[in-house]
Amino acid sequence: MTDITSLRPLAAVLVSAVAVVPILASYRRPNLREGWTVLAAVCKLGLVASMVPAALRGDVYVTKLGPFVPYIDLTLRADALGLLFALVASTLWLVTSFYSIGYMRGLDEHSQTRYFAAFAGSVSSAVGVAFASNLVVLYLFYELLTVATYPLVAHDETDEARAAGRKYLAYTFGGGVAVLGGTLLVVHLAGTTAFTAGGIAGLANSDPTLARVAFALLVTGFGVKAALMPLHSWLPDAMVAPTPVSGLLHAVAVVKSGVFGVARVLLDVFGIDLVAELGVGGVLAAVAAFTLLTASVIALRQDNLKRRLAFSTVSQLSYIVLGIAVGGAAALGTGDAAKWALIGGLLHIPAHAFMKLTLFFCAGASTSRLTPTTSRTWPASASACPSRWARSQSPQPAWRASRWSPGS
Amino acid sequence: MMDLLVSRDYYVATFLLLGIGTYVMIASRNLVKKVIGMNIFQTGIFLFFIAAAYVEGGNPPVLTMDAPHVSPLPHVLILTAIVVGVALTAVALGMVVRIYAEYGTLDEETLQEVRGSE
Amino acid sequence: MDALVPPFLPVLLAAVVLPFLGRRAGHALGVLATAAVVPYVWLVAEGAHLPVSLFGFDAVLFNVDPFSTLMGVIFGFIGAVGVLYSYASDADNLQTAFALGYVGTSLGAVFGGDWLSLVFFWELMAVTSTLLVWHYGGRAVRAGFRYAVLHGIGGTLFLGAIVWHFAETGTFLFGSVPGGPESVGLAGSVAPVLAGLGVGVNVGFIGLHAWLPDTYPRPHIAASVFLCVFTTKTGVYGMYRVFPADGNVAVAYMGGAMAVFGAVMALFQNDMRRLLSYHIQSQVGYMVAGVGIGSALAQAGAFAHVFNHILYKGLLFMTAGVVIYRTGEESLKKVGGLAREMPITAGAFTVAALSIAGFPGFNGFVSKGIVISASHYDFGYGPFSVAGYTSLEILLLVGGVGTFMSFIKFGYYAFFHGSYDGTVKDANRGQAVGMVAVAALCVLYGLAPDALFAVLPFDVTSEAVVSHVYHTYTVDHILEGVVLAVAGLVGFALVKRPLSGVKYVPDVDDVYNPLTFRATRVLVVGVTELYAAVDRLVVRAATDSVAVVRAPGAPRPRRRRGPRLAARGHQRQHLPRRRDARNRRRRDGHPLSGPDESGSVSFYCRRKYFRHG
Amino acid sequence: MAVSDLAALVVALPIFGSLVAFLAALVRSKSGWPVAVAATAAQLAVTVTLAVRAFGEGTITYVVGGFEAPYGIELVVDGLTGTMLVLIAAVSLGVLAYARRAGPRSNPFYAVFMLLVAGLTGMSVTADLFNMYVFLEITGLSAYALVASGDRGRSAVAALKYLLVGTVGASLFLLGVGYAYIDTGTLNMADLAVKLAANGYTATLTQTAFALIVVGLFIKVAVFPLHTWQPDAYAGAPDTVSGLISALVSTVAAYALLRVVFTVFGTAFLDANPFAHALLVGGAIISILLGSLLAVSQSEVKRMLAYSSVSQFGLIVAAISIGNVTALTGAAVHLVGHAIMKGGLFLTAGLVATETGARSVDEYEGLVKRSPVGAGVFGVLAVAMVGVPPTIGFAGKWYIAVGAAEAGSWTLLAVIVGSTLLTLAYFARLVERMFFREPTADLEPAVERADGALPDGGDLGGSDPGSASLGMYAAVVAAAVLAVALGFAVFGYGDVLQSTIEALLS
Repeated sequence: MTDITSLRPLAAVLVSAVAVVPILASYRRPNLREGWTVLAAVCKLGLVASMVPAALRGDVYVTKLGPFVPYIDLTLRADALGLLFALVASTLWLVTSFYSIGYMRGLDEHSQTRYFAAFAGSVSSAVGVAFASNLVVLYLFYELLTVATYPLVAHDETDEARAAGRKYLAYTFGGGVAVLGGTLLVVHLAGTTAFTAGGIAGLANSDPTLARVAFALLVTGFGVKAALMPLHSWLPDAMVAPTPVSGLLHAVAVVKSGVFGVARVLLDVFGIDLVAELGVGGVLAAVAAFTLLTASVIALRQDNLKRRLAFSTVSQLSYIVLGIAVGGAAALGTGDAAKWALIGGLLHIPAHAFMKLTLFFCAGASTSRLTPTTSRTWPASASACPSRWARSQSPQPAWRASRWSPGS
Repeated sequence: MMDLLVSRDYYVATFLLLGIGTYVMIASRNLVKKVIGMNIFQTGIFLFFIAAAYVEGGNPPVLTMDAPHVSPLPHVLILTAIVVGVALTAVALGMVVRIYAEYGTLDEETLQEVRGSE
Repeated sequence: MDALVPPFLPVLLAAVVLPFLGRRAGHALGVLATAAVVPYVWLVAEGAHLPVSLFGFDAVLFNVDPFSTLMGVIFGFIGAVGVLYSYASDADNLQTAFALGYVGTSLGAVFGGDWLSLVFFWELMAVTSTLLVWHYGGRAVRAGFRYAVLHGIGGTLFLGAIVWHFAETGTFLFGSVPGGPESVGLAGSVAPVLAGLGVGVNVGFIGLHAWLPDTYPRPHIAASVFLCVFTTKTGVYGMYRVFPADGNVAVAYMGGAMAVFGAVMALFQNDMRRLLSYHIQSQVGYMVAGVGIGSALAQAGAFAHVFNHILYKGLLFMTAGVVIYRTGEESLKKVGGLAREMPITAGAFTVAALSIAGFPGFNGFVSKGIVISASHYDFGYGPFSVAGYTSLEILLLVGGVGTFMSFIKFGYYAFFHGSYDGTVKDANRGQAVGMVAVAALCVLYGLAPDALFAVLPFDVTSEAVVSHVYHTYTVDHILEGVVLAVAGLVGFALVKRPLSGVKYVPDVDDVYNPLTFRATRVLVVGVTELYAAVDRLVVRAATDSVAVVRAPGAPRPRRRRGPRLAARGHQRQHLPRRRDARNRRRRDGHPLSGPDESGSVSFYCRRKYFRHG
Repeated sequence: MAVSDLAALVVALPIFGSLVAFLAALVRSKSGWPVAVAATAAQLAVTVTLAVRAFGEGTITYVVGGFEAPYGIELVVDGLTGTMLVLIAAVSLGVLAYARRAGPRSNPFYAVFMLLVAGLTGMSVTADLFNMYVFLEITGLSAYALVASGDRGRSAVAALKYLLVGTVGASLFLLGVGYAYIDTGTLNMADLAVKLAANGYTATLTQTAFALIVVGLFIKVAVFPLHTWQPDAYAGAPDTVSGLISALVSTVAAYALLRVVFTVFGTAFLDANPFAHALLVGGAIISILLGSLLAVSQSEVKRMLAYSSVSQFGLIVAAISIGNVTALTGAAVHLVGHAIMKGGLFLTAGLVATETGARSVDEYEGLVKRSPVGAGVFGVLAVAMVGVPPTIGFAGKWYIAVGAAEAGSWTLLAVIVGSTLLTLAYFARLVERMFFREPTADLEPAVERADGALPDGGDLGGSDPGSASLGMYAAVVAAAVLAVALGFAVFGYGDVLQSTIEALLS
């Protein structure tokens, strides 16, 4: 594995951040504004995709920007794990851009400029999360992601939306604080936070209690965005956001950045061997399993379509976390089990992204054409809008028929 | 105990002045009296420095006089401090004048009432 | 042996293309694709296999051994007949596409050379078959949902067993595949139990069987023909894969019990397809018993029975379908005397009924005989053996009597009893071709059992292979068949009158459907309410502490809802008209305030949940 | 002119500027602003030169009047001082750009303004405790006068309160200096350090001196519960003045605290006296927590910002109490960062009030539609204050927190890290109102000028009363840009500052 010094990771992160400026500037000309969005999305996808061949070869693109704070370099690395996430996010951004344009215009929404600008910023941060080379840079983009997505959550400017926005900020910044605390502890214990395959060596020799605390803080912090119970409650509320936001950000970019953070912590900060040694993987797995089941049960009772999808997201995200955690818990066990669990968990990142985005798009399409978003009214929608109904059925055929009834 | 207090009579006076000054500043409702309290407080400090400079049986710190001299430096310092104090008092009184012109009262509580409707 | 094409591939391709073709061309393609499977799998040499990598694991998509060949041949054949029948029965292209998807995934399951691809296609079968049921709409939807849930549970159990197996052995491959593990079957102590239950759903273990009579009578008549073939038979195949070596006593007895239970329940039914559905359970009981016994003879018998059963049960559903197609009636009570009106159908039915009942000269007689003889020679006496008959054997014989009785009932009421008012056309040409072809095979295999033996995995006529060489037509056997038939006739004559008074016989799903419903409701409501309570508590604590900080000592309203709503109303005045309308719309969409609150539909939305913030 | 002479020049220059501004008024009535700008620009040039030298070649020492230390007054410029000097000059220049339109536009204002700069600069460069007191009082006096320069009675009341409390603070400081002097007979900081060490750190006189000086400076820094003057003063002062004093006065006082604690008393003193350490830690924690909580409960924006300062200076006191290289670097970074952010916020609040008349939290509803630049800058600065990376707000917090971790002060670490949420609590309210609500009330743009007549037509912006000048926009936008951009410069800065801090701690 060789490092290729290149500006590509940086450019991939920045292209949409830079696009915020022309998007804001052309607020009077919607066509041009949306043009910028699409252009940035295409460029971003191109840049990210251009790094894939190297990743498949096992090479890594690195952008070094010098030191940032003590112990920490401001470096971006597009390794395979990061590229996976970035590729998913940027591909879906392009798709969502078109969808957003139709959605926002279809509903004649207000503040479209703010919407598109914040969207571009969010995607930038998400890719930044993907390419972060150490915990501090990860934290940097993690927080920026919060800031950039907040306007999207509160977009509606109703009481409900504002309340959701407040809750969103409180939860995610709370998570950020935990991440910061954990990062500081890692710095203290290991003297570095650079992601290292197999874990940072310094951590293994440090005080196990402090290491556990650091792990708990980091996982709690990232767990907020990964919507691990009981830290998930912002996610269903955030569904007041416009549907493309719920689709791309709250099913893909934001929540996955939390999951991705958990993955980084387990794989590249502590390393699965140390996680197993500290005995924390099992705890995390238990929490994930609990979330997995409970969220599904709660989802059954949600009549608002997007809320139901949100709880489904909570549940599915826990699959990913569960996979990673089991990988950590089983590291000392036999054979390939840990490897398979990890692969399964990580594979679920793109898999869930595509599934859930499609579902949200269908929900949104029905919102923009039909009025209510409760699932009980959907049989009617099905006849009014059959192709959408069918599409929304196909990824998860059983979602709708969620009622048992005696006899028939 | 008494001996100690008597032998440190300047210091006792210093802290009495500090106490009185603080009390006046806090307890007095009249703004001018508060300024006066501040002055008393400062005076206490001046006294403290001067007292510190005193040497038993010392002469004024003039070269023609015999040793021991009292320490000259605190005197110099306190001269400066007094100037500062005067300036402060002037500024404070200026403000008091403006407050009176604006609200027509110098009573703290009345002032609060008047300003409550601002 | 390179460049193997797994047989499911063309079928699934045909399924994908089919909706875009014309009806005639599409169905022709379907027939072609499925029919081509028969010679193809027949000709591919045993031992051929196609190793691939599925999700990064070693897998074998095309694994040819005698068992899978047998399944492939019969699946292909019945698939082709089914498509033809669909065409003749006015099924639309989409339904046939789903059906072909179902056929394709079933082929994938039986040709998989490893657990992973087996369960992969297993789950897909559940999906495609559910779609096939749903496509019909109406009452089929609910039933399809219950079907999907139950198969989801079964599939999950099976999946769990396989994962357990993987954890034990580190590979998914079957023991018989090159590169596979040394042991056959599922390793470990838990995996076989899980798999037994999971597969048990598919084969209709008593207690897990209620989906069968629930689902199969409801969809389109052509769909029923497909449904009756693939799921349960793949289940038998799966059961064999789980217990390949020595069988399993419990499974064997379960098979026996199923044979009796299904036949008895069938006797009570008046809905034609429901009656046939119970018979699937009964017949599958013979196969399961064969697999459970586990000897070469028993396994050969089981698979012979699979082969035959597919023929005659497909035929039965076709005839029942034709009756429904022509009369529009589903209940035996509403039809009668059709033999005169529909001679071909009646003839086909008679052949099929005699086959399923195991009357000498028909194919059912051959395969059922093998299983019964295996239960006699290869199995312990068990708890209630009588006069040299083993317990299992007795169960299977009793099941045979029940089968006779119920088919006499079917035939009597549908075709011979009374007369039909008005005229009814017989089966159309396509239906007739399908039925006659299958009926001919039933007779052929009955009269020339050697043709059947040729496809079996074990040669039942060779002493080197089986413990007891099987001879089809011995005096004992024929006598046995005739006695069963007579017993059936007598029995039917005895119970005919009381039977006609029976309205409805409850089954296990009358217990577990409401139970599941209530339990789910309790669980869901409990969890969500608990969660909501905690959430309310937290939110209130947060708002209160903010209020305390902001205005210490000020009285705080405990309920925030009133003022909030007022505030919202207040704010609306300032909003531009457009957003105002949207807000109202959103609010109206809320379960609390919408007109659909009247609540005939579901319990999920009676109350307000999680509204805060 | 030798480099060391520049150290004297930085003090003299603003005093001179102040005089010129005052005198020039006798000749020409509108001369204050250009004079102040010229003087401040020159000041900036000099301070930058000094800082570069200080960082490059080490500490610069200047002896006033040729009296060698410890007898004469010594001026010392090390890296930390250089930082403060540049900060003071730069912020002053920015505020001047803003003040051109925002007023108060009298020549005495500019004279006092320059005097304040002189006082602050003096506090920074001096190495003599009593001299520091004098500059402290000069700073105080000019600050009181500036606060009172608002044309409303409220300014006068606030200024008087500020004066009374501030004088007590300065007096306590002086008292502490007196104790130290009695103890050692010297006022030079370096000399004091040596002699205090010789006397032993547990001597009652030393302890008393420490307590008095620290409490005195706590008042100036506005550490809870000695902060009471601050909200009134910041809220009552004209916008320009609140921007200036919020950015500099407490900052320099905190710098003085740092200087006194480490140069005079030293870490060994803190180690020997747990109570001293507890005083700092306690002040820090209480300030961080209660300052934020009080900020949340404010309805007026400027008061909220003032309480926010209480909380932020708690962080700096925390850094001082930790007392290792990383934490003190963090303190320096956060002093600079807070000055830029908080000054920018106050100026933005003024800008917003000028444009829309909004001054209370509720009036900020829907601000983005009425004052997009104001709302945008406010948003960026709020985010920076919260400490979202990569802004300077994050950098300072990070250094301090790392310092806390290095020192193993877990309680402090938790409070510091948690302060993010507290800060968020009060800024989120505003941000939400600015961007996600419709404006409710119609407000008249505030016209804060003595005369109703239009200002001189030569201004760059439009001439209607509700408009802000280019200078105002430039100042606030520059603050926002710096708040973000400086985050990237921090590491380099921390690197060059390291030797200074190490020297300070040795």
